[in-house]
Amino acid sequence: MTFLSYLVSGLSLGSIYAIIALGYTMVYGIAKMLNFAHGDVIMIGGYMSFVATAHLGWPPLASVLLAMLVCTVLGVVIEQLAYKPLRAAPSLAVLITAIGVSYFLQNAALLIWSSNPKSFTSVVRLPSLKLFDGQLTISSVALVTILACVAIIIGLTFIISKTKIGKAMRAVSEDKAAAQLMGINVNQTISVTFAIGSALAAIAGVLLCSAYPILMPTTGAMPGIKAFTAAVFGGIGSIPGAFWGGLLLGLIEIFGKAYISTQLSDAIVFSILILVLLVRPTGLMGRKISEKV
Amino acid sequence: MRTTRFRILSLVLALGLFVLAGCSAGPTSTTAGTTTAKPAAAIKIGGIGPLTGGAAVYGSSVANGAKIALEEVNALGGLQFELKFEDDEHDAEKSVNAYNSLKDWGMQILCGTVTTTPGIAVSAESFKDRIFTLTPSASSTSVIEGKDNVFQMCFTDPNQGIASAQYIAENKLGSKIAIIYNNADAYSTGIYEKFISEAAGKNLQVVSTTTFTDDTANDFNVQLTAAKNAGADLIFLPIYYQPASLILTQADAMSYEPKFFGVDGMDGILTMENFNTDLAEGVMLLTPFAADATEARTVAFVAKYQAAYNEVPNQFAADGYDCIYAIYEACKKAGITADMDAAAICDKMIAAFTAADFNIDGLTGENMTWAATGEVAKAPKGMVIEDGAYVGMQGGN
Amino acid sequence: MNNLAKMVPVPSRAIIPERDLGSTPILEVSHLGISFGGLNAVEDFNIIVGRTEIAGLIGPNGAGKTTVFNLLTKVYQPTRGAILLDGKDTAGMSTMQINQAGIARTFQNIRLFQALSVEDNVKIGLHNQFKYSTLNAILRLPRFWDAERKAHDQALELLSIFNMEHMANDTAGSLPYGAQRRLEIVRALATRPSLLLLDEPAAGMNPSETEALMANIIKIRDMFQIAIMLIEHDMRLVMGICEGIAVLNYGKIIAKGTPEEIQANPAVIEAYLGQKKEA
Amino acid sequence: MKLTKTGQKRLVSNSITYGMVVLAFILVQIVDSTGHLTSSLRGQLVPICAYIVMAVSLNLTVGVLGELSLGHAGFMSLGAFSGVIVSLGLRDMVGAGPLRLLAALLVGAVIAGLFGFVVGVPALRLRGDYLAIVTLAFGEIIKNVINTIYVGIGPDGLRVSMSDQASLGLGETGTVILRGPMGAVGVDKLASFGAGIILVLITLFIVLNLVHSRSGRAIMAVRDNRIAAESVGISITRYKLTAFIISAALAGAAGALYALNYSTVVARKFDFNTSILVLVFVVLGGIGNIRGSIIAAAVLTVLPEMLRAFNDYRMLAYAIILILVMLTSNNDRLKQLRWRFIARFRRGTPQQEVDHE
Repeated sequence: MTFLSYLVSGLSLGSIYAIIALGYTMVYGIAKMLNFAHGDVIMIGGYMSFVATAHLGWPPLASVLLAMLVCTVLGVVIEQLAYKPLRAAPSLAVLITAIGVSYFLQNAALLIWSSNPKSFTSVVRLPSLKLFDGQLTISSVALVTILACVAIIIGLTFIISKTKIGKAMRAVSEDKAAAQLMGINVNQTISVTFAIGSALAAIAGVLLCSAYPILMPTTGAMPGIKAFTAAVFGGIGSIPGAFWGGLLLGLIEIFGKAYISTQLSDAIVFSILILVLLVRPTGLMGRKISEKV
Repeated sequence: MRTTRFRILSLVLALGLFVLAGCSAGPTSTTAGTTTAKPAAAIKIGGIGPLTGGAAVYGSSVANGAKIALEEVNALGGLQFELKFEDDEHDAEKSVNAYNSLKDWGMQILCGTVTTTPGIAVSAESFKDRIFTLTPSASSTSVIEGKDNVFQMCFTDPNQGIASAQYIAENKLGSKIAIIYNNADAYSTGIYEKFISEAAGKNLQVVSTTTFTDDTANDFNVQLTAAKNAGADLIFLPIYYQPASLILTQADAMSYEPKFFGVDGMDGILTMENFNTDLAEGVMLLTPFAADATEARTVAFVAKYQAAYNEVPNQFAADGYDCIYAIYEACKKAGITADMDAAAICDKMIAAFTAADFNIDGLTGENMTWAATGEVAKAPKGMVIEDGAYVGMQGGN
Repeated sequence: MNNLAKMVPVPSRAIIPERDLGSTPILEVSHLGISFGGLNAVEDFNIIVGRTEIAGLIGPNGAGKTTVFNLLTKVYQPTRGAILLDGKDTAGMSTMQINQAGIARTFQNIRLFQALSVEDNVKIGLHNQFKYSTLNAILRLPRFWDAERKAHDQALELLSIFNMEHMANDTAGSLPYGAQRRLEIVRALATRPSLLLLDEPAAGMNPSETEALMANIIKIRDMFQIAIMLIEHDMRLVMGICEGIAVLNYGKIIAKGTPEEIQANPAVIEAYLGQKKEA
Repeated sequence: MKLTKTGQKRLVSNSITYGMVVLAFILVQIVDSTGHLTSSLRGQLVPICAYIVMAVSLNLTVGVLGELSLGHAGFMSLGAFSGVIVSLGLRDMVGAGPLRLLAALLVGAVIAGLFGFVVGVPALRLRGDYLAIVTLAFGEIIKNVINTIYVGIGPDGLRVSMSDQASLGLGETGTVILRGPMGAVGVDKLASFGAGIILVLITLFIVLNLVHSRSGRAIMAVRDNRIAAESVGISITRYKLTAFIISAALAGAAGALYALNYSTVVARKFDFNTSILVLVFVVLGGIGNIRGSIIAAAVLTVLPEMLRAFNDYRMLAYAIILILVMLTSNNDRLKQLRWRFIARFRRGTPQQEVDHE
């Protein structure tokens, strides 16, 4: 029974990591950049939903939509202002810029919403699910999170494989120059990717704050790093990789805490990550890098 | 690329110099970090604490509380103070930088630092420089150890750990105790260590000890399940209120209802914006300050604070407020004037603080006195949360 | 030129036996093969190269010529077959060990150390000729100075083969295309190989440059007394200097022989004509 | 030895680099002796030196070896804590501060170098972002583990525990050096600006000499073209490891210098953000450009202090400056403008401005 409850916690935490990791991995797959500001977009999404429900009295679903809208716009604006001019620049330059954007968002949030933590009211307002005569309690947020994650991965897979923009995304991620020759608008495709990634970040932000209801300007930082880890774990650039990487990371974190040590849970998570990468150098689902000689 | 970066660097340098020029030319006291610059004869008090980063809430609260006290004191028309509060991002290096920058400004008395690790680094410097230091909330004994010029406004961590264990034992609050603490935090670990050694002497049975770090402070299901499985009927939380609020929420979600016992870091949980105070029902804590106490001094402070910052003050704000008053009283007693140098002030202030007849009534305690070690003596109040408000616990001292 | 005399005696062409039939061949490859994802890229590749032979490997695009080079230098580990270098089995060797054992190569798409100077590129080729430890380097002990001086002299000597000494301080990436190809050959030579593999050395060169290259390839063989195997599309070069030629199509050798024999071979003609039709 | 043209240029360039550091030291001494040095700047001198060593050593990994490391602070941490343990452990035996500092720096470097080897052997098999994530993970593991370690000196030598202070069993006479999350407390402030400058010079000596040697060329060959490097008989693993270990060891020395400048040091200080901070120095100073790293580390350490006048907007301003600098330095139109500007002054040698990145 305890095991099952850990399993649910792990899946729920893992689902959040997975949704964030999807944003990382999509942007990486297409723009070949590590968007370290992604975690902070999550935080902005959380604040938006918070402001809508707690200050404006909006219903939960409307607040989620507002968060998605704001984050989408924010993601595209960041891309246009900060990343687009650097398309030809070395990747480290883009990385540093992304870190600059991350600092900017955190400190802007600090000025707007102050450093006082806000208590987030869960957008899922259903009672917990009680199983086995109440021995196992599953919170509704955990269930919604897991379901949302599965829905997102299905939806995303559909978009990528079936729609026109999805095909454009795949083409751009394979070969930017060739895609351009085939008449694909590369800049637009990258913008759309940022938009989708940021909308996902908003959902992740709302779910993160619903499951762990505390909101601070630094809320997104650590989940951001963990999700980045998850994305690499699964094989960066791969969408199913981000999904499985996120889930596994969440499970390892919870089970590591439960059965090995709460003190060393981070060390356990990261050690397993290193071990996995040693066995599979490009992550669980990553494509093998082959060099043309 | 070589030459490229050079131009860039000169650009950065130029920007930096521009900023520097801007700061020396413009008035330094118009921005938020500095208040109430009196034209003449003001004693310069420096403040240091985190205003940005993850610990910003503590620093901002102290700064805000101190500012309110400063305005009140200056309005009395006697001694005049000027306060400059610098950010240290809860980092020892940045804190020493802030301290040095305050020295350049001409700081005569230091009200800082807010957090422990920077406090240890800075108090070593202020001890060497002979600048009187009163920390509002850096609670580790290492901050004051071996430094005659450093005093604390808050309890030391060991004190809290011992007091909590005694309180729980004397009032028979729980038979099986679980502890969840932050093993990456000096404050939390400090209290935990003393609690556990004191608990052994008091025959308290600790059945589960689990930890978390700042990086894993979101999911507490494992810790709570461990406590529940061990049959704990009381969970001791020597942690700050943000993770505590998560623990309460998650315990509720898993229908686990032990007693929760917190320390002063727990204060603030009721006033956290949008927090469902029902979850904190029955939570006990030892704290020197409660924002909804009915005593006149607190009521006035809370009203002023809310008017100025649109937030309910927490214990840190109260500590900051009390610090300024303690400094004010000591200055009056020691006959300190703005033209004295920091070292002279330091000796007089030490004498004043340790004098037998020096005691302060503040927001965080009545009749506070200081030992030569720098430790404060005041009584922690046992509080229990009932109907979303603190109520004094029966049997409390 | 007098510097060169120190390195190796320059023999006259006359003393080089036609296919040095008397001594053990430098390279003996038998039944070499590799599969990528079930597809046989190279199959049953057999070849023998004499100690001072200039051998040609030709064939239509995609025939697997570069794959053979990658197999010989262990960039790919062969799935089947054996490679004997100077009579010794090379199984289990890495690219690095192969080079130390005596095979050096150039690349079809030039792989120079673009950001470094021409001289440094050659010195990197001399890596295993003038050794000293990292500690020697950091502390600048006498051994460092001694080895660096020798490496410098030797690098300039090698560059002089192609009259490139004056470019020593230029950045490799800034050289014209042809010079980059020549630099790659110099770098490979610096490793003191007994077998030099040249992957399309004349690609992108005009006829007069190719002419000079042909002379230089022979000069290198004569000077260093080594075997050279080259992949090339320029038939004038191949037929002009190669003593033995192997023709590859779809990963298999379809013909072997002297230039004259190859030119007359109907299978070769068909392979080339067939390819032309497709193109 | 007769110098070649490249050799001469190198000598001049290296002399400028060394000279710059020595000059900065002399300048600070002069300003200090006339009483014009602000406390703020004086307080930052040692951390600046430590960050310069960090930046130069990370540049060895990122610029010269061409591998992205996001866990450089982990090595700094190892150096810091082993340095502190050594300096406190020797307190009763060795009286002289400089000697203890030297011992701390050496042990810090050796321990960090050792871990550089342990991490490097498996990690360097990976490439690009996968290597980066392993270094990141390593930094986090170090932080997490040091947070749970307690070290003390009792009558019978060093004692280590993973649970708590009490379990060290030191008794009355022992001193606790490392207290888990509280870190090391009561550290002697042995570091000085002079020692910092010497460490910077030694670092430069090591890195510059390494780069301009057989080993350095091999490392750069691995960076520029792995397959070509192998094809000329260079051992990829060996030279990757050489660079990585030297880089780690120097970071360890920097960590020891840094830690011995404050009376306390905690593991949390050396987290991901510190690794990123040093990476920012390297990128802004120019990847592979040692002198740029020195300047960037110094300027960007001082900059946030200068920005104190902005108060609440300080870190926001820092973020904006960071973004703007990256945008302007990578803007093609501005670049061309600059080339034209430079060409006017250096007519005749435009090919030297070839951009390698």
